[in-house]
Amino acid sequence: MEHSHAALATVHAVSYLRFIVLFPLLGVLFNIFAGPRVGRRAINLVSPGVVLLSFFFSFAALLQLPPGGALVDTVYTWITAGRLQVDFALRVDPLSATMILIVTGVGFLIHVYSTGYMAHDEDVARYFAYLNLFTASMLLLVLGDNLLLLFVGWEGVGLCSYLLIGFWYTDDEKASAGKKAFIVNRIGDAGFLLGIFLLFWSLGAKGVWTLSFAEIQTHAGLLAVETVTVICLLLFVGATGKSAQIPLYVWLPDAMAGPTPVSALIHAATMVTAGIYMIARLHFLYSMAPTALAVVAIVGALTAFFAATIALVQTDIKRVLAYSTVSQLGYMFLGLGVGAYSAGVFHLMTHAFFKALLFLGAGSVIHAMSDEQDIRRMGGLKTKMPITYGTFLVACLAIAGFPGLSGFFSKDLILEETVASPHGSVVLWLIGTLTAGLTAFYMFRLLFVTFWGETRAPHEVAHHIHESPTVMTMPLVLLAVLSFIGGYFTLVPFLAPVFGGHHPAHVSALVKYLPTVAGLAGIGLAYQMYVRDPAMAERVAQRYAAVYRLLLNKYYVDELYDRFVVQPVVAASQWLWRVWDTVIIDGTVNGTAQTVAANGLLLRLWQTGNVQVYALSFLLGAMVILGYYLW
Amino acid sequence: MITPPPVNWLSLLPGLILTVTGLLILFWDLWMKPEERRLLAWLGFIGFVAAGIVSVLLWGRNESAFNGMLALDAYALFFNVIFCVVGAMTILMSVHYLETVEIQPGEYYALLLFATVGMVVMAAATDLIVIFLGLETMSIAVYVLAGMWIRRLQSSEAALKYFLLGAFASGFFLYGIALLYGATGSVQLDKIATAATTGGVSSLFLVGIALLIVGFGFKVAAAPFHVWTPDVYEGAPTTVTAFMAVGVKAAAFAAFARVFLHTFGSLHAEWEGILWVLAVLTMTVGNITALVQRNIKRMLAYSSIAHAGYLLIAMVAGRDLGGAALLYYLVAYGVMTLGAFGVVLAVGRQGEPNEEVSDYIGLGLRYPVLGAAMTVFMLSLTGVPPLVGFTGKFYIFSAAVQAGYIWLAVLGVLNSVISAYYYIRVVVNMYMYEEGGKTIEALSARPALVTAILLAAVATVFMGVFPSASISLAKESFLPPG
Amino acid sequence: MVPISYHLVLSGVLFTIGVMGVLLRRNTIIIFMAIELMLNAVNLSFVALARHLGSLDGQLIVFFVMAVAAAEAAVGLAIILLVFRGRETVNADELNLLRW
Amino acid sequence: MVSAVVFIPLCAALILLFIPREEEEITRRVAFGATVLTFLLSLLLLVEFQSDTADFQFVERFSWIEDFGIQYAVGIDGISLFLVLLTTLLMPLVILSSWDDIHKRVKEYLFFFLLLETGMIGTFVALDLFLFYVFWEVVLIPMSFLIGIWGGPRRIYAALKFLLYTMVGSLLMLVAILYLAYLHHAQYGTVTFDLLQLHKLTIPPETQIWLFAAFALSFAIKVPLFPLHTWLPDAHVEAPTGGSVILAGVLLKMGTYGFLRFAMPLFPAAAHAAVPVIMALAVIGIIYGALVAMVQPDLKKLVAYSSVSHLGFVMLGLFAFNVEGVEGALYQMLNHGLSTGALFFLVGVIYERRHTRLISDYGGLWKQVPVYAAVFLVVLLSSIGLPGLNGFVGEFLILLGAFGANPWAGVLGVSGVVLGAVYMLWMYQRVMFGPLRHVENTKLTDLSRREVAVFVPLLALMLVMGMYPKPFLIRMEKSVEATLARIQLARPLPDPTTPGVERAGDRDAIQEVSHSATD
Repeated sequence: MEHSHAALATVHAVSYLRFIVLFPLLGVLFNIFAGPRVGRRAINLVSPGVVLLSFFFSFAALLQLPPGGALVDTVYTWITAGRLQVDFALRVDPLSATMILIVTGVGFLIHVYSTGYMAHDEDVARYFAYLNLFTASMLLLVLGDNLLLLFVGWEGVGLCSYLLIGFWYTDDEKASAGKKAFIVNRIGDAGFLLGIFLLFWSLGAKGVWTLSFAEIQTHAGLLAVETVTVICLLLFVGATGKSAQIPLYVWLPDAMAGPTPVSALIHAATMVTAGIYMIARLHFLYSMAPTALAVVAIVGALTAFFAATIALVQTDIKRVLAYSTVSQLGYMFLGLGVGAYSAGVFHLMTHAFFKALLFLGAGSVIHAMSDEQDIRRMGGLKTKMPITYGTFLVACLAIAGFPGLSGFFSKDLILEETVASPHGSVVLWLIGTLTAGLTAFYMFRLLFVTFWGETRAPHEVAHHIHESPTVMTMPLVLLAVLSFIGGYFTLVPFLAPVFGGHHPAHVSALVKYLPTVAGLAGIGLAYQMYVRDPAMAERVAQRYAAVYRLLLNKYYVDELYDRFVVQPVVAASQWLWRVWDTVIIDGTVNGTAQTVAANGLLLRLWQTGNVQVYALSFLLGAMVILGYYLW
Repeated sequence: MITPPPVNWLSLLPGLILTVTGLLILFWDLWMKPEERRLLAWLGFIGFVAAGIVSVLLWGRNESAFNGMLALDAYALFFNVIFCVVGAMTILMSVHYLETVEIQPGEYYALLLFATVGMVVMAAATDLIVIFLGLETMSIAVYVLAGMWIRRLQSSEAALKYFLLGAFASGFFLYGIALLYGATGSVQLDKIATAATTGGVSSLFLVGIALLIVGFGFKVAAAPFHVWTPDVYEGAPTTVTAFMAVGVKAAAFAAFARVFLHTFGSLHAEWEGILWVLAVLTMTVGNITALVQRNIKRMLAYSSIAHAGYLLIAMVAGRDLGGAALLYYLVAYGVMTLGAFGVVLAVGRQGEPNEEVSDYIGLGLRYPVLGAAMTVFMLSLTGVPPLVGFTGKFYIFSAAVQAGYIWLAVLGVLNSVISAYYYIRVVVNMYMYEEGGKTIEALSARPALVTAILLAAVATVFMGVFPSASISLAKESFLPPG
Repeated sequence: MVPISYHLVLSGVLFTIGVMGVLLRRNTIIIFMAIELMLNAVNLSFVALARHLGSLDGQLIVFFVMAVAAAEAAVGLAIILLVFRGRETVNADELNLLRW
Repeated sequence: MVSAVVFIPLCAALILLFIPREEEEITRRVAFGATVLTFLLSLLLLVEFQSDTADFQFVERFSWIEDFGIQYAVGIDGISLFLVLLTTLLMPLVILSSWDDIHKRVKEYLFFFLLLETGMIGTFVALDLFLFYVFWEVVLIPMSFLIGIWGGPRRIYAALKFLLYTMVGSLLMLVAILYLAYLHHAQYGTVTFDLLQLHKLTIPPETQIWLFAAFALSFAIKVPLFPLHTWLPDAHVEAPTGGSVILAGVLLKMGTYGFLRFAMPLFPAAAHAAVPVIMALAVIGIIYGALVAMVQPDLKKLVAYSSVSHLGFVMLGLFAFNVEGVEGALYQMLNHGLSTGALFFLVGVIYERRHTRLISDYGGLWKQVPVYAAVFLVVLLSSIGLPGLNGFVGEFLILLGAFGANPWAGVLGVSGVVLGAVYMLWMYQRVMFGPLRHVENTKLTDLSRREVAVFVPLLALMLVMGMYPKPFLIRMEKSVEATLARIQLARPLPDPTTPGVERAGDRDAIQEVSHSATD
């Protein structure tokens, strides 16, 4: 378990960090204005090119990073209002260095892949504009030197995911998936905002008016534990929204409506990891609030298990991977929740590699199967798409935690820390291990059903299945290599200056090896059910029909949300508008006007036209006045 | 030989000029050929202008004449100018109108002049009986004027109603004078004032005041006594209605203010309660009933009742605050209402009189100048800045607030909102409806009427934006106490 | 010497009779006569008060009032005649062309 | 110089009268030229504005009606500077956009707009309460005409409702103004309506309450604050495009400006007492406006209710009584002017082509009119407060300030952020995404050159104000601090029961703020 207060890093002011964010933005401008006119070839060159440039600059920053220190590039003061002073400043320290390398590295590969994947889509300029904008926002998120800039990136990526999910906007269903993603994210962001406010004012109450990470870290001690707990929980709400944890994960499975490379980049490698990065960045707050950490761990573990169970029965290739991502994110939160911040970030990195690979592999399969996504109509692709199959196999082994590959190192590190760290507990470890088994099972189920056996695809689809072009397979291979060797770049020493020193956890052998055994068991079971005895899956499905249907319908969570959240809100607003606004408020307004007019009609009758009536009213008036005086 | 008493002729000069012009018109009319009738109008106009100029020249004098019966002071001269302007404008408006409604011009202009003489006397009178005399000369002349549109039955009915109720009211008024005479031993205003301050206020005195309020209430068309106004205003020829709405009302207020604000100034506590109630009643009845009116003349009648209500607020605000506000608002009200009636005249036609509010549909678009003028008058009557109506109301309400009658001001303000509806409805009809709408005679054929309207419009805007000149005039001319 | 209050009461009674006359009678001419009655009631009170106060003003005022009443009568009857010629009736109830 | 900005539009309006009716092109050019000239002049004001002093600049003062102590006094400070600029910016755009959609009675249309501009600018620069009231009322008439003559089917009802509703409030304010003048007379012997003199009045708290109530009612109707808002949707739906833009863009800000300039500094004790009520109404307004906007079938009504929600935010910021909240509110006023103004222009564009405002009549427009859809998207994102654009800066500061003053207000306010995204995106999807169902939509033409010219300045400003708000905030800082110092001095003893995380920290911050302001 790291002790949280590392010595304050020595800071070097530099001025080139801004270009890391600027290059993708230039790409965006190029695509918007020059894109439609300049033709596909230029776009395919420029868009990945800008991301590559950012990658080189990030790498340069990594090299120039002083040991245990940080690079800060203050561009200009953004907002000054009263006591709030926010600068547009970028910071690179070991944590953000890892993140920008992942984002630009994996991002670049995915950009290259996309040029192939979107080869015959005519709206490619708009696609790459969004993709570049996403990269820029993600880089801003991880490079932001204060909480507000992080939030700017946070919402920026939310916007890009909305745009990219709804990229093929002509289909209503895809457009509403994008809308759903944005709104659920916005709910999370609302919590995030509240966290920022509470942090700002509680620090302010102590006379410290700031939002920048460094100052927060130095003055964190001033805050009461209860306030810090509430702050951490609020920020965690934002994290659940962005990183798709219970209860705000519902948008991720629907986000598969977007193009596959988008899912690979946004919904596997980078955006969904924003929540983890945020908690890692504010680790000093979370370690001050044990209850908050416990909540993070529990939610993480539960989500991991919950999502894994759903993934068991999904038939759409991308949905399986989506739930797998939710589950793996659960693992990362579990890691963070037990105080093993570097383990969590390490798993984040390895996950980025193999999950991106899985998605791109799935993309190339869908591409080959002329947009067929249901695995029950696939099969036997092993021979026809060797490279995709090979890389897919490596990724499956990695995610299943097969010893030697990256997944094994990062996942097991988390599970070990769950037991060893004071914040951890054996129950969480048990859930983690069980989920490891489930993960292995559904990954290899996917592998066997899609690649092994004979093709169940209809004839005209089957006969022109072919391996994807090199521009798509080359990223697959690279990612496979990364997934393979990723495990050996254990980030723990590299991240030590950020999270404080770390002494390796020594645990019993059982704890160390049981997860691997569970993984292998999962693979075996999958092999048995889908290769040795294909009918077995059917039999199991019949025997536990109720459970099967429950899992297939994703525990009916979407329907519940719709019934208990969306419908009541819409009904309430209909009522508010129809009844409250028009009848009650407008009614009173028009009512007063009518009553005055009614009195007018009444008074008008006073003019009967008869002189003597007038004389009478005259007399009455006179008598009243006289009466007043005689008393 | 009885030496004629030293008569201060100067104090009578404006009245004399008017009387002489009236008589001249009557005689000249005898041997005039029908087509030369228009000249009479110009003679009358010159008479009014001359009297007006004389009053201005006499400015600054402060003498009493006919041993205390008449006063030649800024107050009287201020009102003289108002009456002459009103008279002149009425003549301008009626030059063409008389031909359409076949009224004998000769008698018409003479009666106008004699009525104005009555008003001048009322404004200058410092003796109750002289006020009564002025009141009666004016009223009798206006009774006849109201009935001169022989073609139309409503006109004679209006004259009858006005006559009967007028006489009835002056009965009460006279009874009030008698009781006051009994209580104070004199009818001279200054003697009454000293009697009020020195001696105790006997119940006879109070009843006298009450009856005076009733008499003035009728003339000023305050709430319970206003019932005659709509019928008479609708029935009478439009020019006479304008004359009545502005001239007669101003004269009534002149006497009312002189008697109550000066003579009974010290008894303010006695009568301010009654006037408070009267003011609220008048405003509210006037505004609310006007909402539902379809005939524009009747609507303007109720609007004049409502404005009488605002003027009563000025009265309630008392001498030092309300007096000047009253004078200023009278001028403002006069200008706006005359202008409005001018436009009503312009829209009226030989065939159907076009008096329904709905007849104004699409008018603003086809006759932009007329439309703009009417909009200015309507907005000013509502009290929208920067027009004179607003400055007038502002002056009155600030007087009321400073005198401590916050609620009166609030009620006055709410009434303005109600009034906004029916004034703006006319403007809405003129501009916001496209279909339908009547055509009216070419305006070029009626230069005099158009000049009157434009004069009124310019005055409404100018006095609103640069009111300081007229305000200081009003302040100066309101009689310093005693 | 008869106290002044008697005179005032008498003129009050006369005045009220006049007012009642105006309210109750149908014929406009009778109404006008009732108004004249009211004016005379006022004249009575003027004279009584003048004597009571020992000043001549009251007496003098009576003449003004009478003169005015005469003028009013002349004009009033002319108007009533005009109405009659137009409407063949002087009945107050029927004269309600102008209403609400 | 300020008077020039105020009265150039009026002179142009008068000049218009003399141009013959058929010469539409010349009338339009004259009007456009006048508004551009006013805009340039106001830019001059911006350039010469010193941001280091809180008191009024470019003050021009000469007596108007001495008897009442009324002066023609105009001047600008941090608070009113940008509102004037917003007005002078939107006007040329409105006239530019009316080139295409207004073809009947062009002369009157432009006349009323120029009159309106004078009224609006006058309201923002008036330092004399009487002058303020005159301009406040003057604005009503041209606006009612604009709605009444060039509006939609129910235009007359909407125009009359707008006029009478606002008039009730403003006339009650008149009585309060008169009472203030009387108080000044009672305490200092002279009657005056000058704002700075009236600041010196010591008004007992009970009278402050009803005076504040009268002012607050008038401004709340204009804002519009929750229960008094029903005139807004009618007025917006029926008003012509240009009318809606100005109505939403500027007229609503006169209410909030009134609160900040008059109601709060003149009656600080009452303002403090009213904080819970107004904050509650503001929060209700935010949520209510958003919810009702969600279910609107009519595009313009949706944007109208969104204005209710946005202005609810501004009120929340104003009554947080801390520098962040108030500056956020001021900033949000500008943002709302830009984003909602742009939204109404956008609605106007498709309304001119399809003559329907129902969302169901549209669908899948992106494919047909991509440039229009892109502009719509950027404006929409600015309206829901996406970081990087101007909406976010305003909303963030408001919620930050509100949270500091009363955490629960902050929490409920944040829900407005979510609801905002919901109704806007749902509308956007129904209009822009999905297949091209209606055949009429296939004939839609994309933005013309002139229409693009209208949107370019707005979009540019949205981006600049989002990325680099410092120049705006700096200029507001001093005036806001001075006003707040005035309000805080009359702050009742903060009883411990009221939640307010910032109580402790706030007091010392206020002390040094008030020192800087008063010395």
